[in-house]
Amino acid sequence: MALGTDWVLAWVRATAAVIAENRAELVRLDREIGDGDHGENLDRGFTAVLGKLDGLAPDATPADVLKLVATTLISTVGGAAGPLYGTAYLKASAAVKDSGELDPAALVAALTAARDGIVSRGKAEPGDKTMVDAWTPAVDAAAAAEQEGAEVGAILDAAASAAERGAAETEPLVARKGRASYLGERAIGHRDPGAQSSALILRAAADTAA
Amino acid sequence: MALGTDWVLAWVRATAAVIAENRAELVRLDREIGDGDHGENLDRGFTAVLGKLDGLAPDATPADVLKLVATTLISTVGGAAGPLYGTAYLKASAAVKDSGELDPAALVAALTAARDGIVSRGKAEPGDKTMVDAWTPAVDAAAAAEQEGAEVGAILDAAASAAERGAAETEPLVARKGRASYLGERAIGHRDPGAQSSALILRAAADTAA
Amino acid sequence: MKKLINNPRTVVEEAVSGIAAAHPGLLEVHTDPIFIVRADAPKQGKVGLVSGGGSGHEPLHGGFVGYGMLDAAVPGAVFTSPTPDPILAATQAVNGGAGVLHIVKNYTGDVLNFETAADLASAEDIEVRSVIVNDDVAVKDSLYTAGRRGVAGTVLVEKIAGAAAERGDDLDAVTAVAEKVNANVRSMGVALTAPIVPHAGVPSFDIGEDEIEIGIGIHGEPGRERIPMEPADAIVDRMLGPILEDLPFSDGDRVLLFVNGMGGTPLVELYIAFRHAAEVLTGRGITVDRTLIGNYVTSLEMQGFSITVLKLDDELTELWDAPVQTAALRWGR
Amino acid sequence: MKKLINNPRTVVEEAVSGIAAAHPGLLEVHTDPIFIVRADAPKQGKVGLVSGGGSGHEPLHGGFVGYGMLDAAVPGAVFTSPTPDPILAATQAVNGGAGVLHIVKNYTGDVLNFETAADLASAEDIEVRSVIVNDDVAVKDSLYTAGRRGVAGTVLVEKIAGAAAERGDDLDAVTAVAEKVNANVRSMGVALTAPIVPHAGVPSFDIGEDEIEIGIGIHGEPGRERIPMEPADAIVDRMLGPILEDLPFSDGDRVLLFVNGMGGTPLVELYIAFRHAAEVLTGRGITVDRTLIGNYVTSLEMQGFSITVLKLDDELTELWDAPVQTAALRWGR
Ligand SMILES: Nc1ncnc2c1ncn2[C@@H]1O[C@H](COP(=O)(O)OP(=O)(O)O)[C@@H](O)[C@H]1O
Ligand SMILES: Nc1ncnc2c1ncn2[C@@H]1O[C@H](COP(=O)(O)OP(=O)(O)O)[C@@H](O)[C@H]1O
Ligand SMILES: [Mg+2]
Ligand SMILES: [Mg+2]
Ligand SMILES: [Mg+2]
Ligand SMILES: [Mg+2]
Repeated sequence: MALGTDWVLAWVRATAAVIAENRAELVRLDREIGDGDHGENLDRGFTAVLGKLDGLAPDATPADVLKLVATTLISTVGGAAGPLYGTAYLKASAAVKDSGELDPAALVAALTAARDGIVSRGKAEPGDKTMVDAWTPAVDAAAAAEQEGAEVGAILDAAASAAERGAAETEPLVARKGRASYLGERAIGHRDPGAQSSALILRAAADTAA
Repeated sequence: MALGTDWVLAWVRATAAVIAENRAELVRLDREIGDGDHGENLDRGFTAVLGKLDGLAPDATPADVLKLVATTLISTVGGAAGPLYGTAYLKASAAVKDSGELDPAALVAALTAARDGIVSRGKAEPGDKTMVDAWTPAVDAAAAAEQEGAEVGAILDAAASAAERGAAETEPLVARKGRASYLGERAIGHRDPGAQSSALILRAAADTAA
Repeated sequence: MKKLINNPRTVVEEAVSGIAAAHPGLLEVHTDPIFIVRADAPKQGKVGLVSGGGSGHEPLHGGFVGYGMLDAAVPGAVFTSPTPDPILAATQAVNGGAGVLHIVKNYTGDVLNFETAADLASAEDIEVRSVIVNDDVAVKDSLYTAGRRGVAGTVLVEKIAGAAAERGDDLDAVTAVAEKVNANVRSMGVALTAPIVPHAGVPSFDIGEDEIEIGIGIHGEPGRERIPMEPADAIVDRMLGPILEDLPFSDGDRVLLFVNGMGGTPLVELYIAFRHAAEVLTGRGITVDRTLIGNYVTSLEMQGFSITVLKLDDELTELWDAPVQTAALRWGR
Repeated sequence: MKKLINNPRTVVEEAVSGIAAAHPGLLEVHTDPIFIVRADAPKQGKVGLVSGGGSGHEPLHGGFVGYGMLDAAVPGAVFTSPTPDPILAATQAVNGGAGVLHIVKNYTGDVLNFETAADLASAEDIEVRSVIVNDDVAVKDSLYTAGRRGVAGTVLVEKIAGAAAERGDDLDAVTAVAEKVNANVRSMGVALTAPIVPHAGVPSFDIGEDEIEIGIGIHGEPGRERIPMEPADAIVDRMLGPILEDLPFSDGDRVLLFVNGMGGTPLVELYIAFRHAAEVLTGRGITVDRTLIGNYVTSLEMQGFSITVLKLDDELTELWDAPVQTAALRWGR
């Protein structure tokens, strides 16, 4: 089985819904170790994305949708997360630009490209208490599942579960990138908001592919 | 019996003590219908007065002491109460400038001059919810007592009791002078801080003459 | 109470020493008694301008001492008008032989203390005039009260009279200009929170999380009414109503619109209020010809703002535009 | 939360329209995308200066648009760096053929968004340089963090680089001056209370009635340490220590001392802090040669302040003194 444009659209819609639902929670997490805008910024961005989906051409490819998400997030989110997520979707789009449908390999390529995009822009390493701590285990889990011959649904589920664990595992960490890095030891005990939103986005991907 | 310089000094010292004791209460009253500085201002003023008493000549007359209080209050209290009380003590001093001791007539003359000074500076009428509402009944009661042949102690006691009643009777009034006048009906139910401090000053006079 | 102070009793003394340190060359500070004076005072032949009042309203008045505005400012204790001594000393210090104008906000304490100082100065043959600023339309029934208060309009009186004095107008003319500004300026304020006077240590009034006080004074004295919180535009409408009716301002007028922060309201919010105030005036055919926005007449950390509208003519406009060089208002040099 | 706003979602849009109404002739406001630009932009042959960042820090940056300072300012959502689109549009609008300098405060979001905008502008053959301001000594171990933040020192970079651009320096020279200021300026802040972001509706952090946060950022990000409240002088000592050690500043240096209010602290308190800061510097043999005091880089209604010290030489002093005409900083014209 492979995932087409319909799935990408469904995923983006589900993401917008889950971000809206978790807006206050993401603000709360960012308030604790950042500046309290992460949920607001992403909600503004994905709301703008929803408003643009109707303008897509009927024959839009998965890459087209991902690119629209990328440019819309870049021009509406701001802050650190705007360029980081924007780059992630942009690189994912580029990675699958020739695929009408995403088979397991394309899916893993897209996830890997997204993660690499975030790392190349933000220069964070695993353990720095950023969204990379959700994306890296997610990509690893997705790649492993694909190696084992899993279907797209299972691959995304593996990625989402790993991202959720990764997000939870940011709690004991001291941050070394982003605003939370100014806190030193005081960041300990708080979950990174970007890692949490990343886990939500990947869970939406798995849910819509199930 | 007549009251000499010793009494004036004792009265001034007792006034400083009672104002210091009631500083917070006068601030509270002024906070309710004014700007919350009345107790602080008077305390600063009478503390300054205390510091100057030692500089008085050994043969200072009651008028000399009253004048020292006047000029010190004028130059240290500020606000509305500074010039009003300053004028009161200044006029009282002028009224007794030839008396080595204050007999009942001189005492009533001093109180009357003080009240008239306040009225001439502040233009308040009885019922305007100001210190005049303590001073006018006080002067009337003192004059009546003197007419009936009372001694200085009884005269001052009559004045203090009338001032206390007058202060209490400002509570139901709407203010027409001073900062409380901006409140309109909302001043009702609050005692005027200047009337209250006037009552304290006159009670100190009675106590030290008893 | 959490305040950036050392001791409630030394607030004014330490602050004026900070004013001296922050603005050398522009002004000097005398400490016994306390007043702030232009570095080049007295200017021979120029009318001297002195204002003053309780502290806690900074930059009023010390921030307006300098070329083209005040010659001296006399800060009293926090929210307490100064005593006559420093007013007299300031009057003497700025007397350049052409007389001195006292710019006094209409509060009983300010009026009485400036009155005494003026009497004492006259006794020394210094010619003193006074203008009593009373621009606050929030005070109703002013016949039955201490009268309208002097609030943010005071800045405009000080600027414009200062320019008249700087160009060489004599005492009568400077006084007349000051009175003209006062006659043509109207203000009204609102508070969202209360200020905390250092020695009191508690807010000057209690106000609920959903209430605002319309028509507030600048010392925490209450205003016209306590109402539930409203959107910014509705509050601006409420304030402009009485202001515009009072003079009245009418179609075809040119005005200076001044939105003044009371201290604790973020500038970004003042701009939101300014935007709507300008819209309303324009909608009534009134031209917003000059503008001022910022924290100029404050009430410690109180959140809130006031709107001031001054009807302009050519003379007032020219004097407003004239160069000024003070800590808080500066242009043209 | 009680705020003078109409709707948390329209704060920035309404505020910039207020900025336009309040400062006509000086600047213009574009609304789609939102940026603020000098009325006379682009100036042919002059290097264009663009800065920007989250809103809520007013007058930064829009208040510094005008002659001798910024050519454009790009306000993001409250406490959120702007996206590349308006930065690009502002860059295009001020490009007078001599290139554009981006003045960026060191936050991941600001850096990334300005970076993207610069890439896009370069693709259109506009020469763009960037200077990253990172004056905040409160950030320890900056190798292991996102690095030092850009705080109040940004105003000094903007003023001095703006003067260099105005006198006709080329892009390399203006960039070099901006970097020189950044290399010689150090800041540190303290908070007594927390700001409230409109859309969040609750304070950005919890802080007790007896606590202060030393080394606070300007978005409510926490600082070095939470300590019990202290007298003003002790707080100033705590802040000056790391500032003076860092460059280091030493005996014989001439400096600009800048005490910046974070929004909610009364000016009278800032002067108290200024007084002691000047005393400490003087006591160390450092000459306070230029001064600035006021609310220039704020954090909404947060109570607190920062101290900034810039080591001066003749060039920086001359550029500081050069005429400037903006909404928030003005002299010499
Ligand atoms: N250098 C970085 N690399 C990867 N992710 C980062 C980096 N800096 C910040 N982040 C992520 O961005 C999130 C914060 O996003 P957001 O609140 O929208 O931006 P801002 O910090 O500008 O307010 C953090 O929780 C973190 O996951
Ligand atoms: N015009 C007046 N005549 C008489 N007393 C007045 C007048 N105005 C004010 N007062 C008195 O002064 C008191 C307030 O004094 P104070 O708080 O020291 O001055 P301020 O109002 O300047 O803060 C009032 O309670 C009232 O008794
Ligand atoms: Mg954030
Ligand atoms: Mg009072
Ligand atoms: Mg008072
Ligand atoms: Mg942010």
